[in-house]
Amino acid sequence: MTGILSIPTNSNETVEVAGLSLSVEGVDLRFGGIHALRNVSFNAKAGEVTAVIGPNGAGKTSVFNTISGFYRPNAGSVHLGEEDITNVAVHARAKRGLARTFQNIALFHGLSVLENIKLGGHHTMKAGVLSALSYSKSMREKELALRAEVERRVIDFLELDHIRHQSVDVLPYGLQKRVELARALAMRPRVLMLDEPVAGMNREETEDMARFILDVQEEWGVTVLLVEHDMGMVMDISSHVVVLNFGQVIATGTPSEVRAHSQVIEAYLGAEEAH
Amino acid sequence: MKKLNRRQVVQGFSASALSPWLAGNSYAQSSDIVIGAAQPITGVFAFAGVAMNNGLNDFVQWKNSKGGVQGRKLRYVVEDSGFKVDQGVAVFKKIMASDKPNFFYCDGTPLVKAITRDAIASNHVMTSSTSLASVVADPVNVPQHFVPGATYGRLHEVLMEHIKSTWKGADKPRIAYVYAESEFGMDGIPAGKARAEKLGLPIVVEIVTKQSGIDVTTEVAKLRRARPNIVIFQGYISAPMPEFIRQMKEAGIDPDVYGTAWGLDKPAFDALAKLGESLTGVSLYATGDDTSAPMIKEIREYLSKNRPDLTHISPFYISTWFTGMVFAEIADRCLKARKPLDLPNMKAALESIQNWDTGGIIGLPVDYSKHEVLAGRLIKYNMDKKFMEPAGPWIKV
Amino acid sequence: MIEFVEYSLLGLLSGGVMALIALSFVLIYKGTGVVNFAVGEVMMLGAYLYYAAAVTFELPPVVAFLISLAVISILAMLVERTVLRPLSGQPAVAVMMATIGMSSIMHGTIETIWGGDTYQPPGLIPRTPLFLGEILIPGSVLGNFAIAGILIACFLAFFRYSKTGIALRATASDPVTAATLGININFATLLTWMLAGSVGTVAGVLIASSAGLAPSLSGAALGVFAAIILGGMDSVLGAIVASLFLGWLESISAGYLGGKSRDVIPYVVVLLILVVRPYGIFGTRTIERL
Amino acid sequence: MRTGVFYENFQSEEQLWNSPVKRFWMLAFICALLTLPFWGTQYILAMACIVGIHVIATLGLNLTTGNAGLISLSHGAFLGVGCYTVAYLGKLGVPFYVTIPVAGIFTAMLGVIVGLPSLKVKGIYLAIATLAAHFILSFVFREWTPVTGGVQGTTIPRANFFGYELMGDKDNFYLIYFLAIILGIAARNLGRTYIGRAFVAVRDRDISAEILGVNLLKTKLLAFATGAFYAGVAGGVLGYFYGAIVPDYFALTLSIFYLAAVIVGGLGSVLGSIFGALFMTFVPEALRLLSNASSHWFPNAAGLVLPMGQVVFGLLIIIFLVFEPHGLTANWRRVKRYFHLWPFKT
Repeated sequence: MTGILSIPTNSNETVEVAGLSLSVEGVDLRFGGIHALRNVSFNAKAGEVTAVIGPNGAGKTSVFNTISGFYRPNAGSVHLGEEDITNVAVHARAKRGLARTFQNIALFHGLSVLENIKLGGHHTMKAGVLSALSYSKSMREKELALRAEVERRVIDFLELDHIRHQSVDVLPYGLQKRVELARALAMRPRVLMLDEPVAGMNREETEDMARFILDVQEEWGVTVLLVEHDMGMVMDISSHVVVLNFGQVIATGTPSEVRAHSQVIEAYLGAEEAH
Repeated sequence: MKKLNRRQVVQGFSASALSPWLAGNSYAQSSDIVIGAAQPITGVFAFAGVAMNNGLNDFVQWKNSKGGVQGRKLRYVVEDSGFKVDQGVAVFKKIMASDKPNFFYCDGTPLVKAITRDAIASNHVMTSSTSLASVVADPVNVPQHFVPGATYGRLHEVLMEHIKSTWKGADKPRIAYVYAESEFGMDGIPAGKARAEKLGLPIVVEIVTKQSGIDVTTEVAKLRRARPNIVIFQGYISAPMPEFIRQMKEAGIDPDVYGTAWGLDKPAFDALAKLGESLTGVSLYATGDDTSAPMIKEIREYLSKNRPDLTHISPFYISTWFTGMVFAEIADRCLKARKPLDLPNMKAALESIQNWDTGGIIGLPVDYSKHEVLAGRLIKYNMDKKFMEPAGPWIKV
Repeated sequence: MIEFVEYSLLGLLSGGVMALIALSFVLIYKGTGVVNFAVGEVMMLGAYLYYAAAVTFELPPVVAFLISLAVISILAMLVERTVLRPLSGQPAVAVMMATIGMSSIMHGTIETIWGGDTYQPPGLIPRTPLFLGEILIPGSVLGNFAIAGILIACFLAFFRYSKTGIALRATASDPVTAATLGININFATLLTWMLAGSVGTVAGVLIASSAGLAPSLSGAALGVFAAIILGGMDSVLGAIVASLFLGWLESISAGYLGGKSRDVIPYVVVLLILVVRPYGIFGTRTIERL
Repeated sequence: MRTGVFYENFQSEEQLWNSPVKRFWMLAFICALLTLPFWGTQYILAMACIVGIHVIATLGLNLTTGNAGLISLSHGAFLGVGCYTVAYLGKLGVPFYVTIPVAGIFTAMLGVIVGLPSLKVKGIYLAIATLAAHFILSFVFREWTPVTGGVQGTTIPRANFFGYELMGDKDNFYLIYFLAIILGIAARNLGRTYIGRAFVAVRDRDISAEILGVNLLKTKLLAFATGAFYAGVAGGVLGYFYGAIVPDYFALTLSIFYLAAVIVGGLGSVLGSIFGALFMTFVPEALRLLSNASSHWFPNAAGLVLPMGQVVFGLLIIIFLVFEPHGLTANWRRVKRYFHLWPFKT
């Protein structure tokens, strides 16, 4: 529990949430006949940006879903920091600092931008249904604390003030992506998983997003794990790259190392032909 | 365009939602004797409700044409209850507020139970209803209420007496009870069984079906196995009786078929007649075709003038007409004695009714001290004349 | 023992009609994804139309039957066009309520036109009871089962072999691909509704000819939801098997526990099934995607 | 004309009625309501009571189905559970201020059990699971005669407040609307807390919600429990209002009535629940009154006109689904927006 956060009043204090390392070890994932992931292992170092790349259908999102716990691996394990979270309930992983965005935006259309972002803070709330029904003093304080926290740390930071009360489905694509990021940040992430954060964005939006990601990583020391097709961006911001193909890790290393890797080039060219 | 439509539509409905406040109350004249009613003109009992509504309405017209009660006119205020308790209660409250009725007619046991408290509290209304349930024939807990005839229990006792007296067979009759899982089906059964036991009549099987018995194959099989020579149906209007009969005929057994009260109306005896089965049963009242009863003659005359198209007089019609007669009698006795029409007086008046001549609607002198009539009469379907006719004397229990 | 056999037989046989109703439901669900809570009223309306044609207009039963089929199909078509198409893509509750709304409309209309009385429509086929030693299978049960059986067989054949049937199956499993393959989706949807409507009508006429025709008829369809869940909403075979099983179960419980337990026992079973196999015995699990 | 409202801090914005105008109207409305027994006729009073009961029940269903998106066809049966609980305890001499909460809690517990399938199945499968629950409950109502009085039904002794009997509708009116207002505000509160947000999240995309840290098991069961609690309370006051009840009252049509009210009013909105309950109670009543009036001029019109009630009921549902998916609340907002800037912008 990062105590300082829950006291929004002294907002001048900047909070450091130490990023955690995330390691995937020998993960194997099957759907009936399909062998989605074969013995996938990699390690995202604490406080650094790690990218998972690979051609379509390489299994990038499957890796994310396995880490989130949406898929249960047939073999292997997922470690968050020291802890083995392979069998931790899906919703319980948020509390441990595992936050993510989704490839095809998963905002809740019944909620406003602000409420969507607040939902990120769900796991930090504890009041019970009775105080919720009565909106008791403690409940009100908790809600206000949450509001203050997301306003200060997320909404200002991602420059979403002007659309706070809008409903999400009227927002342009780029903004929706940003709201998703905001929601993930509201989860007090220690590991932030971004599934194609700039997919379908124009140059400008992409640069904004890249800037935000780096700021998050630098200011909060959060570990960032991202899946992305935009090679330029990947190479710019990530310190470590994992390349997947047909559900297997074919290369890992620094951007420059990976760029030079023969199998990678082949995989991509092959993929290109396939297109 | 579409938007416009939507607006119009929705606003249209919003407007109609307001109308209960706009709908004006009917005039109230203190001199009238007001009979209020919540009739099931729609819903599952519509077939009965329409007849009941006509019956009570026609009685009021007829009585007024004969000069009313002690020179005071009767006024009938009715609304549809849809045989729903909440709707019925709303109707009751509405009429109580707008017309301060002296009498109120309910659509069944649930409504009677639901309004009893208010009725007693108001202290100015006597109630009756279609219900023949024993729970509402209770001078202590439901003091403001009376049953327009015999309760189901009484009817089944009469039936058992009749069977006992008419059974010709060498060995005892094998009686089967088939009834619906509903108040109408179940209320009279215990009394009937008790009487049967007292008379030494064996009940060989009891079969309960759902009220709307869509599929009763297994039940019939069960009945067939008991090989009854008397089958008593209770709580059905028609279905599933025909299917029971058909399958028993297919199985080559042909018991006598009995019913009671509402189960003896046109739907039932027509359906069974088609199968060559003539229905017999205990009726509350003289049938609409009974020529011996003067009051039935009056009804026929009235109808020939005012409802020439109406050929069959259902027991529901006669029931409410009779209820009207009792209302009028109560009012008459109070007014004769120069007493105001409040609950204690009216209750006393009701209980003072003894050997009252109902013009043959009930063949015996009527005694209302128990808030119900302790008599019934056997009637049987006449295949060639195509109506129910007397099949025995009035029996008192 | 002999009792048990008789009850079992009667149950299984009367399951045939329920299978028809279930089929009518599953057809629509598979074909259009609509959960049709109006299945009972469709059935009832069909029966009333048949009665009107056969008795009021004194047409021969078969002609009357065909007419009622035609009318029901047209109505089904209209409903699909005016109500369900605008609602496509709406949440499940919306579509469900729309069908409930339709059922209410049909019920009201029927009461307005025919009132609450019970009518006795002529049977489609003569009743001939069947004696197996001590066991008697009543004519109605036998006839209903025969017709239901034949009809269902025809449908299965239609879906397996005929070009249209295969097209419908294709549309059901993957509309988009089907469309790209040149199948007219709208036509497929309409056809589905018409087929389902006519199956319902047959069921309605069969039930009415033995149980009599009254507004309570629609209640017969309530039990079918149990069968559908049991078999799996998207499995024709499942619906049939489940219906027969539930028919048997109802009969046994009616025989030994009394008629009032008829409609509760099946649902107890359903709840248990739901806990063990959420998507029914034959149903396909819907795979969640992120 | 109202100018915009400005907030100095989040607190003032997060308030329930966050502008003086809203507070004023709320107050005015409640005053008008509480004085109704003094200006309304006995009939209006009775209708108001019935509406109040429906409002409480609809609020509950709107939490389960409207907010959390869990379709429930056993809501009507839940009212029955509440009603019979009150009847049973009332006969034992337990006062209403105990029986009603107990009825609510007991029904809520039952709701949890009925909600259990919601962990495995969704949408229509869940709807039919709750349908099963409905049939089982109504079977119990009919058969468990010692407690429920069987098909004959049972009676509920009058509510007794320290020796003072709540007899007339006036007393019941205040009981009903006290609860209705409390529970209305409670539902509103729930909606603006993390639990309310979780409900909506589960409705919109439950898998994503889970990954974002929402405990599906807890949330879904909670949605069922709260909905059932409201139903239990509504059933309780229903019992005290009618004083007698039969199992037929809690038919499937009752659940459908409430679903319709939720749809017509507006999914997931407290105001919607109120509008819905009002509308669905008054439209058939209005129809009835109209045909009554008409029957003055042409007798026997009733027999023909009245079954149309069902038709209108069905039409309402469909019309709102097709033309006004957000229910009456949407119209209400339109009206408000209009007056907000009136007379400068029309």
